[in-house]
Amino acid sequence: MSTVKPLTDAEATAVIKESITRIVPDADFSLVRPDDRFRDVLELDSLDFLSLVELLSERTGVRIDEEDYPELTTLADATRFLVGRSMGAAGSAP
Amino acid sequence: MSTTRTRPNRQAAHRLALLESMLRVRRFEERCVELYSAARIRGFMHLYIGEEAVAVGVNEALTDDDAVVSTYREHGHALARGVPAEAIMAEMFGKATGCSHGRGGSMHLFDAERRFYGGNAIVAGGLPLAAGLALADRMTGRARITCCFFGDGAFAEGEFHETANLAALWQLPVLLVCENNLYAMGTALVRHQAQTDLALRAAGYGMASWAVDGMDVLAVEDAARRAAEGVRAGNGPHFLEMRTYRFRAHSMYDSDRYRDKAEIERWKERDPVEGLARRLREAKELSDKARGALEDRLAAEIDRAVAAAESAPEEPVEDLLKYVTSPVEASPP
Amino acid sequence: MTATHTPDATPAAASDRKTTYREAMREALREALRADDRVFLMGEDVGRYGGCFGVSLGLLEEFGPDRIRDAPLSESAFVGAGIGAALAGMRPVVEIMTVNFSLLALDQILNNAATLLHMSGGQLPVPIVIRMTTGAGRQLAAQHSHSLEGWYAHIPGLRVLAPATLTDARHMLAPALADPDPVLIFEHGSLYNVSGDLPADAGPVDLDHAAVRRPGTDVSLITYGGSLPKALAAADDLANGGISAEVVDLRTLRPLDDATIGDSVARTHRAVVVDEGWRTGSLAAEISARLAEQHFYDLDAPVERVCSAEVPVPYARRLEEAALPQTDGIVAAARRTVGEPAPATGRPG
Amino acid sequence: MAEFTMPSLGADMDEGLLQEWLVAPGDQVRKGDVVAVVETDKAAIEVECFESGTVGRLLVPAGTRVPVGTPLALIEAGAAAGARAGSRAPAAAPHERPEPRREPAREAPRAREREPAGRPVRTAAGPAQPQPPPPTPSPTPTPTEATAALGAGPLVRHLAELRGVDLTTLHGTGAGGRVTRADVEHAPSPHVSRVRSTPYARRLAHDLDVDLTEVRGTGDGGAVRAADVRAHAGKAAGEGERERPRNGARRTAAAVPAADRPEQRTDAMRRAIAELMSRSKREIPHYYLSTTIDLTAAVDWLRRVNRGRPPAGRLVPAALLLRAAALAAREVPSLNGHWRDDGFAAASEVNLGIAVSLRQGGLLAPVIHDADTLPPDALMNRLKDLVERTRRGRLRGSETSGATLTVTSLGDQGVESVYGVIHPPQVALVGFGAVVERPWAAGGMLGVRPVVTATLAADHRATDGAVGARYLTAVDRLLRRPEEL
Repeated sequence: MSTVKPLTDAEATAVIKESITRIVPDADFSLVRPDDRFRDVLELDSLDFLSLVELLSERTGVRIDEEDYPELTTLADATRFLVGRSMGAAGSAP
Repeated sequence: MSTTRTRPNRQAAHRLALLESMLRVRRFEERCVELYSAARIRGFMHLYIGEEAVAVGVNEALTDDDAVVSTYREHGHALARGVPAEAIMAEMFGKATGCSHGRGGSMHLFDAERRFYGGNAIVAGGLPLAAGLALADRMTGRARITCCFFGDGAFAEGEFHETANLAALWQLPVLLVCENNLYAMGTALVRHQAQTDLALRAAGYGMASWAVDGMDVLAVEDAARRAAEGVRAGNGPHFLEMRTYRFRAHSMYDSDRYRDKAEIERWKERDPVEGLARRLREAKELSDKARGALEDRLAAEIDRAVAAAESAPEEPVEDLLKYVTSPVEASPP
Repeated sequence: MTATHTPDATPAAASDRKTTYREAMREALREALRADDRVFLMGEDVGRYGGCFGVSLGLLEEFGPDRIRDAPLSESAFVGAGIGAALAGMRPVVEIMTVNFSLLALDQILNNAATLLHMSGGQLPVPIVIRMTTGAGRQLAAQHSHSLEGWYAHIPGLRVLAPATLTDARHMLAPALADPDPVLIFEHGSLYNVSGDLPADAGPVDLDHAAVRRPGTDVSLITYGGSLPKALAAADDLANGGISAEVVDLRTLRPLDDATIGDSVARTHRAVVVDEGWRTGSLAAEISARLAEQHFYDLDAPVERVCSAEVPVPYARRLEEAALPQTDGIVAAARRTVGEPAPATGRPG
Repeated sequence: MAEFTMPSLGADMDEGLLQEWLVAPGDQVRKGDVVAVVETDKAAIEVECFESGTVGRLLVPAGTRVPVGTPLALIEAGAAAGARAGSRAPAAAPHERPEPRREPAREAPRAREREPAGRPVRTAAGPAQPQPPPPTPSPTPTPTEATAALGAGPLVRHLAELRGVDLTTLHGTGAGGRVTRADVEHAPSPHVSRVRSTPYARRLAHDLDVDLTEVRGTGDGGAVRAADVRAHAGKAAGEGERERPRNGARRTAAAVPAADRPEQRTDAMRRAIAELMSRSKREIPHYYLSTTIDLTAAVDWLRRVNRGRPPAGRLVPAALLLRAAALAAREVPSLNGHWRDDGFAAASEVNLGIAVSLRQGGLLAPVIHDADTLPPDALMNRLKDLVERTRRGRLRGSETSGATLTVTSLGDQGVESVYGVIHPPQVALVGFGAVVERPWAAGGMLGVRPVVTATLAADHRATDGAVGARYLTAVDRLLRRPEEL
């Protein structure tokens, strides 16, 4: 398991957007408001979403279970989730 | 020389047959020399010229049921045994119709049907085989014998002595015929054996052994018959030391530096083929005309063998791996 | 190496019997001698002595001196005689005391047994079975301990077997005798005393196929003969460490069963070849080469070999043990293939 | 002399656009070499030749649309081996050749050493100075000494691009300092050569389209092992997308006029879909069935399986749906096959066409061959790989044809059911809608359960409704016992 570094809101949002861009190269974030369901707006199908989970988990070290998927519905939710999870994991590290 | 004139079965026809058989070997091998020189035959080729009386004479003592194990100088043994000249020539041409389907060449002639077990190019390597063939007959109670040819060189090998002991120990029906041509390749007998009386030494294993004039086919036949009789009678192995000489080099060509030319010429005076022919002529059993007709017949036979070998098909390369293991469904006799 | 790891030591079915490798071999001989008059056993001290390793004990009494035939110390002559007898229609079983002594008969085995069929253009098959003891582990030093079966496996025309289990000891002889061509059977000296249950329902062994003695997923331990128990013990050790080792028993060293070996490695992607022969030019080398030729793209780690040290087998126990493949060495090699270092504490010796 | 012809890359392909030549006259090719890129109505596909030899005349210039079977180039047999040994070297001095592009692209490394003394020879120090590659692959560039030095034909440049080798850093060993195929193959490649990996890992990386340079090796000496590739596999999909613009840009610069390609592709695809769907509706009397399936067991099973797995190893419901669709097709073979010459021919294998929508619009149905033989994990891997490469335009020829039954799933677009149009000559199309929670009565109790609506559009010439019903029933039954899938 890679080490988890606590993320700031800005870092988390950046990671999310970057990851989405790797899946949808021409993703236009000007169309996605923080509380939009970005999966619908950017037309991420289930495979794309799984790729996103992989990327987020890989790049942040945060563990993302299937139960957590609902937390990744909007950019705001996802940011909150990543920040919270990264703090928790880092805090518990020795 | 021989004392066999009084033997009852020495009919003229038989003597003529012996001559024809020896002459076939002689003429066949002379043709082989030409073909080898023309590169039609390749590999090692060891000629029997000068020793024909041994193969032909011994064969007279064998039945079709008996087995023969031979050496790499075995054209004479094979021809005397009845392996067709065509099959031998084709084998030396490496053709599919050869008696070993082109796998053996000059040194490895085989004919299972005639119980001719080769064609063994490891000096003394055939001796244990012969013991085994004889052992099988012994164990199954079959009244047949195995004749094994080998040279004086083999007498220096452990396999000879192991086999002589084993055969005598188990009283195996095997006739051991040592063709003592005085040279193990280029090494003279006196230079490779401490005791050169080979028959005497073989007798030390407790088997009947004696020396024979290997240049006299009638003497050879006579000795072979007596020995084979003893073997068949259950008296265990018999050993015959055939004192003979090869007129040509060990292998196809060698420099013959190890022999005196005068020695070769002396032995040629005792040429087994011409010796018998002379006696038949003197006894008015062979006219010049008959001799000429015989020569013509043999030449035609050999011509046919060469022509057949020339036109025979090659073994296909796709069959390269054939005969390494038996085909799955086949089972040995 | 102890008798505790025998692959046949599975819980016994009602009709299974307790036996030893030696007895299983003897039973196979007895069965063959009873079944076919053409079969006879020949070798040094196979009769009155009962066999150097006791395999033929009691057979003389049942079958008589003609068929349980004591031979003089003339390996070349009696092996050659066996070949001759086979040519003449018999089904000889020739016993050579050890593989080292077989070198005295090498001429007959190579130049005649393996060659006659081919040289004669298919006219002379040689249905002989030659049994001999192989291998080290009993402090017999350098002239009674070598594993030269790999040399024989080099020779086309021969079939080379290495029964490693009770079942194979019991059931390889019949198909070997049914083979029209020469078959060499190598019995590892350390196996004779192995005991276990002989399954009642076992039939003739399929000589064309290797056997997977233990399935696994992470690494294939490919071995035969006396090294099989060591490989199985290694697989146990590895399992304790979470590594699932498959153990492939070659059984037939020639012709090699490429398919079974390859299938195993294609599954596990890693191979350790365990061979008591010397490493250089060994069977292990042959198998490694074939894996490289045929399964290069299946390999997830370099092929490992566990072979004997390149030294004539020494007498002293510690030295001999050090010279031979041992369970720890197999475990370590297997761990290297899966990328795990060996644990600090290993099993002794 | 053999002809390399426009290949048929699909049952419905009548013509193809020769988008790019990857070889030039005089190049040595071996059977199986990729020699050109052909754009069909659906995708750009790298096509291989089936002869070994020397490329002769190119009969059709890049950018031309020709019918299937049209000869595109001549391949002269037999010279490939010899040329590899450098036998052609003496003839290849650039000053004798006004058209370097017509020279063999693949000279043996030592070719220069064999040239007769006194013949002007370009040394590596001379012409192989770092130079930008020729800006376009137009068949007749003006050969300056500098470009001749690089002298890389399209095949060599293609190879270099695949391997990530920068041609300008190579010293050409071909005649006149040309960069040869061997040079590229021997060059340290950031993609391939420098990565220490096991053969199996390399194979796996190729199969999963993973770039080995981006995989962290955990083996001996940092060697990449199969497990490392697998761990990386999911991520690779995303990275492929990231790299696409770069590769795309290079390819565009090197290969086709940049201006109209995407639009052209989209237009062509639209045309193809229009034609195919019109034909379907014109010729095939469709009938439709639907059923709603309780996915409680399937969803539970997926949750259990996915728990503890890293994201890369997880399954999505689509994998199970495909699995069920494939197995049901095996059970009801009269829906799996083709309508040909007024009769139905059942297929012996189940090759599922998977409808994949493209981001820029349009639709492709790449094929998972023998889908019924793949367990869910394998199916999932194939699905990810296929969808990813479909969207990158990197399908292999075999993946664009041979479907025996097509599955479409519009669930991700949020709709509950989809009644599709059959792809001729297939005789059925299976549709899955979104997995949604709905009130559901079972055993007299009402509860909320995840359900999916499965539909079937089938060809009434081949089957009747009862057969279709049997198929959907089978899908239902299979999905209720996911552990047996």
